Amino acid sequence: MAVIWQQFLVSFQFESFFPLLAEVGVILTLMTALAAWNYIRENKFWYYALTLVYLLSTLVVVLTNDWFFFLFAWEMVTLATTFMLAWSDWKLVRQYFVIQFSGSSILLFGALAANAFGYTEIGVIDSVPLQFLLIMGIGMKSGLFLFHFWLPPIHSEAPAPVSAILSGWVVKLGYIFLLKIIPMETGNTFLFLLGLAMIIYAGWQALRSADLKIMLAYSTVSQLGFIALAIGTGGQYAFYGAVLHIIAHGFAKTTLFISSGIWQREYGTRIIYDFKDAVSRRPITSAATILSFASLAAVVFTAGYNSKYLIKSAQTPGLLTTAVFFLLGLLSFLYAGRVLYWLFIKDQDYSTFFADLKQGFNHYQIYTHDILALLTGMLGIIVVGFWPEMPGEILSTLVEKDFHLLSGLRDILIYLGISAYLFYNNRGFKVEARGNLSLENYLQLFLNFLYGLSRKSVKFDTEKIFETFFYNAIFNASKKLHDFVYQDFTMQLLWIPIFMIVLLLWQQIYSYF
Amino acid sequence: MSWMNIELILLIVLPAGLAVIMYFSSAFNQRARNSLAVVGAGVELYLVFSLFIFNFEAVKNSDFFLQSTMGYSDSPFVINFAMDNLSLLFSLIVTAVVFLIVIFSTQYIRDKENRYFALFFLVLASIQGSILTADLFTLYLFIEAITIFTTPLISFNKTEKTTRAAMQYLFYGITGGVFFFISIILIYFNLGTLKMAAVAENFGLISTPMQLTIIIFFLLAVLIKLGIFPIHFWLPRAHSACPAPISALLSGVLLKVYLYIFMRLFWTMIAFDFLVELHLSAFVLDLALVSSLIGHVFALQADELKKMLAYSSIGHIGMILAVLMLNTEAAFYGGLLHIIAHMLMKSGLFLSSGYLLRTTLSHHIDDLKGIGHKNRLVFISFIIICLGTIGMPPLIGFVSKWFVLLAFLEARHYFGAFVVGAGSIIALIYYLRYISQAYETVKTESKTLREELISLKAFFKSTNIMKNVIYLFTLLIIFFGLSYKIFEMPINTAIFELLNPQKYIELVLGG
Amino acid sequence: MFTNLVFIILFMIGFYALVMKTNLIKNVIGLNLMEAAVFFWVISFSDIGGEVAIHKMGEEMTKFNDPVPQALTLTGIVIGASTAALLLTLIIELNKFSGTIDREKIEGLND
Amino acid sequence: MEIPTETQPEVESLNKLMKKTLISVVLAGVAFALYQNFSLMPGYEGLNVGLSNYIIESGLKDTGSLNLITAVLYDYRAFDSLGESTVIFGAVSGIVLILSRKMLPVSSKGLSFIVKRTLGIMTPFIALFGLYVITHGHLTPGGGFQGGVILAAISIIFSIVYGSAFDYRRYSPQTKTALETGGALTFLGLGLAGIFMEGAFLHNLGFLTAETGTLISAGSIPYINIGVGFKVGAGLAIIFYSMIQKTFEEDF
Repeated sequence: MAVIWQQFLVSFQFESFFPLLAEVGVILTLMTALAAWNYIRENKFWYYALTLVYLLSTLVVVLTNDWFFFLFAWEMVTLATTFMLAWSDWKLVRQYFVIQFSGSSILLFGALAANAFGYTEIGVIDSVPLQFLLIMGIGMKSGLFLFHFWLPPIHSEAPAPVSAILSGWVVKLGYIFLLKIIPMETGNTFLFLLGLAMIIYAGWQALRSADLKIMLAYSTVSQLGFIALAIGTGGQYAFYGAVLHIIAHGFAKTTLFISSGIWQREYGTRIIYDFKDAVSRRPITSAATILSFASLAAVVFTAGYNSKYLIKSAQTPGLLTTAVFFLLGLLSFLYAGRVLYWLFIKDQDYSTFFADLKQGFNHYQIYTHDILALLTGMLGIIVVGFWPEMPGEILSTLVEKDFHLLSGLRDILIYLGISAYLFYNNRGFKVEARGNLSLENYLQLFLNFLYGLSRKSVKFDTEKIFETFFYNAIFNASKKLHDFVYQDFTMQLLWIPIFMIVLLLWQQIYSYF
Repeated sequence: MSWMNIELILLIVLPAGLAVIMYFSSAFNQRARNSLAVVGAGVELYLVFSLFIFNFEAVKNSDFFLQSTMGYSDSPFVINFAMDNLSLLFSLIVTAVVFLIVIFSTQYIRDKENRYFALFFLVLASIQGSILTADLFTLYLFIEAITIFTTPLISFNKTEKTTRAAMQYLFYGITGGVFFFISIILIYFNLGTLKMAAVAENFGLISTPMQLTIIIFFLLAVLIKLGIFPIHFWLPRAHSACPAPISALLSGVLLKVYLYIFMRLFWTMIAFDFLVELHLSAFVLDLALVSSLIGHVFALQADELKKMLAYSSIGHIGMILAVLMLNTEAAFYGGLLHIIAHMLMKSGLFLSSGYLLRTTLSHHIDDLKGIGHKNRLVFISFIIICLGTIGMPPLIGFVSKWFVLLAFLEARHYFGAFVVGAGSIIALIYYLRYISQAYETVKTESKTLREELISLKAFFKSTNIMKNVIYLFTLLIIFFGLSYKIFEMPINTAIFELLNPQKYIELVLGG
Repeated sequence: MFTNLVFIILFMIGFYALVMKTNLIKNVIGLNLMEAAVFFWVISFSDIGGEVAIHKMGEEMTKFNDPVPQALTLTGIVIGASTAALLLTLIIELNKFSGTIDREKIEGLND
Repeated sequence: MEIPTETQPEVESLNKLMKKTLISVVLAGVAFALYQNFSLMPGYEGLNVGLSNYIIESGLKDTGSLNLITAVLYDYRAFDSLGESTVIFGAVSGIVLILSRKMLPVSSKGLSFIVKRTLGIMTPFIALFGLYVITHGHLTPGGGFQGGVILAAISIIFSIVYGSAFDYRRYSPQTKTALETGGALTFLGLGLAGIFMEGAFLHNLGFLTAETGTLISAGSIPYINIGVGFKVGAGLAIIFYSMIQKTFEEDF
């Protein structure tokens, strides 16, 4: 016992930027804990117990360099967050658990393979196939492209503080792991391409969603794409950019999800077209929302600008790079700006603004805990935005880095112009709110597609489609196999002599092969 | 002469004598009979444990060896009992789990207890005998005895289903026994001895085709008893038909005893090199892996809770057998650890399923609706143990599966690693099916979780004994999961025993 | 070799009755026939043309048949008898439930 | 898709034929494989191998039993025999467990008067023969198991000739159970006595040995024989009577 404890303590690694990331993780968890104080009404004790378990195990995941404790702690993270989903719906628990468990199985396999090939500690892995295996392993857990399908439904259906935890920090654990194993000098081209695909695809989806939480979930995937791209690029500044972006996006997305919970309680809806008088009802939440979206859209003097600038500057300079990054920035600006446009500008009446503000009418009570959480998030965004080198000695080289704030300002102004033009001419990209986004629906689409290949589409019972896929389909297959093996009793007994023949004549049979 | 190691005989004779007393205990009152049963099993546990404690230094240095000879110690064919580290490990864990099962069944079995306990203790005696014996024919006798004693226990509930299950169990069991007998007789005719150690010394003298025949009949016999794929048909029925403690005994304990016999036969008695030379080891390895996969797949479609658990036993046993067939030190470590883990987990699962199913109409999945709300804490224990079998971290199942996987990867056997991983995923799906069914209905608010936790204070209340045994299993699984290093020393010494059969042979023949 | 041949023929008849016949009693007979074949083989194989291994008072015997296989066979027979009795008991019980001893007509024997 | 009903029996019989062919082929294969393996068995050299030699040479001296098979069964490998009787004990209790009925068999018809009287004269002689086989197990062919079976046969003949109720009135099941357990406990007691007197479980008790060839020779072997004889006889009788029991619902 003592030995394993010692091993556990020794495995901690306080080098590089991981202590910084661990600190940020603690701050974010505290933010969600504050926000949950009034959001979670029943079984509060169990919620906070799970949060504690989650907090301790994330620290281990970030800091340890022992494969065993790493996987162990990550499973604990998964378990804790899985059961947190129970405050919303047990169905989510089931789905999330199945998905996370299949993800960790791949990861476990990858980790064992790495272990078997001589990487006894978590560290830089040079072998490209192993890198690929491990990227696939974290793919399901961290929502890499093509494995991200579960992320929007589950992150949007979860209770707001849990969404904040999941979207703000849990999905980033995979990228922190990648920071440890991908060599800084070379990067990984595959990861780069994945990241690019994620940014574009999920950004487009975020632009097309009317539901605030679904939009946030898609934007998470899109922003994770920047991190993947940065790690895939390789190079010192790209890695710094990735770290900074993990922090920046962590603060922004945690704040946004917490405030989305507040908006939901305030208006009773998540559709962004229905929000009226937002600023006068809840000024601080509005400010937090605006600031966080600004960070997502990489406005200067927010955290998001610095990180994205670092990522951009790490690329090989050229016209193509400039153009591509300009467009990527435009995409994030568009989807962030669109929400702000609908929330605060379009169809809003500011004529009685100050009177309303003074009167302070609001549907959902303003709690100090919530405000504290939001202020922490805003503080984080502003601090990282003004002093990217601030946190300790780790990123100290960034002091010398020139962030070209003026060109950033110029870009923002251009984006603002373009988006204003687009919004006013296209009625603010108003799209119909999609029906409930869920894994069942995906499954139905997929099955319809398969059926459509052969004949016309069939109506499925969407209620049961998830069960159908995960249970009945598999069960029927196994039932068929079972019925095939289980013929009548005669045949069952006949296996004994057949087995006997095979064994008795094994030498002859073996010599044939 | 051999007064010193009389414990070895006592370990076998004590439960047998207790069985005779139990048989005539219909005049006793409930309490006296139950306490007698618990005390008897406790004394058995104390005996084994004292052997472990008093010889701790010897066990640690891998020179622990006890031997008891019956009758003429100078004659070459006398029956003797021997205990080395491997037997000690198995004897210890088996007795400990059986002790808990006895406590559970004192409350669970409500009629014909005298016959039940008589047969139960006879099974215990035969298990101890087959673990301790160093003589082939006595081993055969004990294996047959286990089959005969468990059959009436399987049909204990006396319905059509249980009778059918017991009948099939017996058909397969006897066939296996006949094969075992053939093998023993062939050995006797070739070598003129029945002592395992003497056989081990001279096995190379037999001609190769004869070796093959002997090994094959042993393999057939043991594989039938283990329920490996093409001849597994009896296992799910038998293990699901009987009362819960007997299911736990069969699935949790007996299958491991057969694994022990397998190890004794193919590592101590017949050196494993013979299996490799005859190309049989690879065949058995692949067969066990296929069996493991198929066991898990069949568990998916099982609509009865206990049948599902029985099928998952097939999966786990196949995996353990496969990993043992790798014949490396890491493989033995993973295999033995998983034997211990699976023994605890499957016994716990069957016991808790027995507790849960007492109030339902049938064992069918449709009738399990809402049992999670009715028996909250018990069902939570059930879920925890399920997670253990799947391989969730803080539990012992994870640790053992981890070492099994490591062993497969170290041997570069990727199919095995795949089967272990796939088995976990499939297990997750079939356990979730039952768990979600258990929470299907809207909960009826009777007791809050806090109240139930407070009621844990009444731990030693006799009304709670069944629940407490289940909680104890859960706690053990969590505890050993965190501190699996406890088993490191006993397992390593047992591995030493497996890899150096020469020591056993010399000590048996020399003493 | 004649002994082997007889053993295998008996064993196979037993096996055939066990696997092919649907009457459960015949299956038990088949199983016992298998056992009997093995016992027959053991006894006849260990027969080297000597006397039964019983000393006669006042006579000096030199050539005995090996008594150990006989003793082992005796044990085997007793176990076989116990198992056969148990099986027959179960068949009686099954007959009470389903009214037949034809295993094709007993439902649920196959799943 | 539906198969016409007329062809169904044909299909079924065809299936059956296929199955039969398959089984025959498989069994022929097993026979072939077995023959191939067993024909390679070397001839049995018998007495030249160590173990048997020892019994022939010193069996009589060690145990004092003329019958060397009995010597092996009840002395050298007495533990096996103890296990065996435990197996019978377990099988009996299992069968009683499975077949326990409240009703006793009531059938007092039996066979004709002549058979009944004849059997009345015969019974003591059968019992005598059984007891002889049991007690002379160490001197002549026979022993506890064989004699016990003869004793059980008396009980079975009674139920056939006098009707199944007869034997119950003479010897109640409790008596038989007591006899059976008494036999087992005799065996166990002699084994434990071996520990205390000679230092090993089931060791032959030397002080009981008289001159070789007499009835009271061979140490504890005759006593074990008696115990086993009663045990087996009572056990088999219990099994038989459990099997012929019927309930009210069934006609008899």
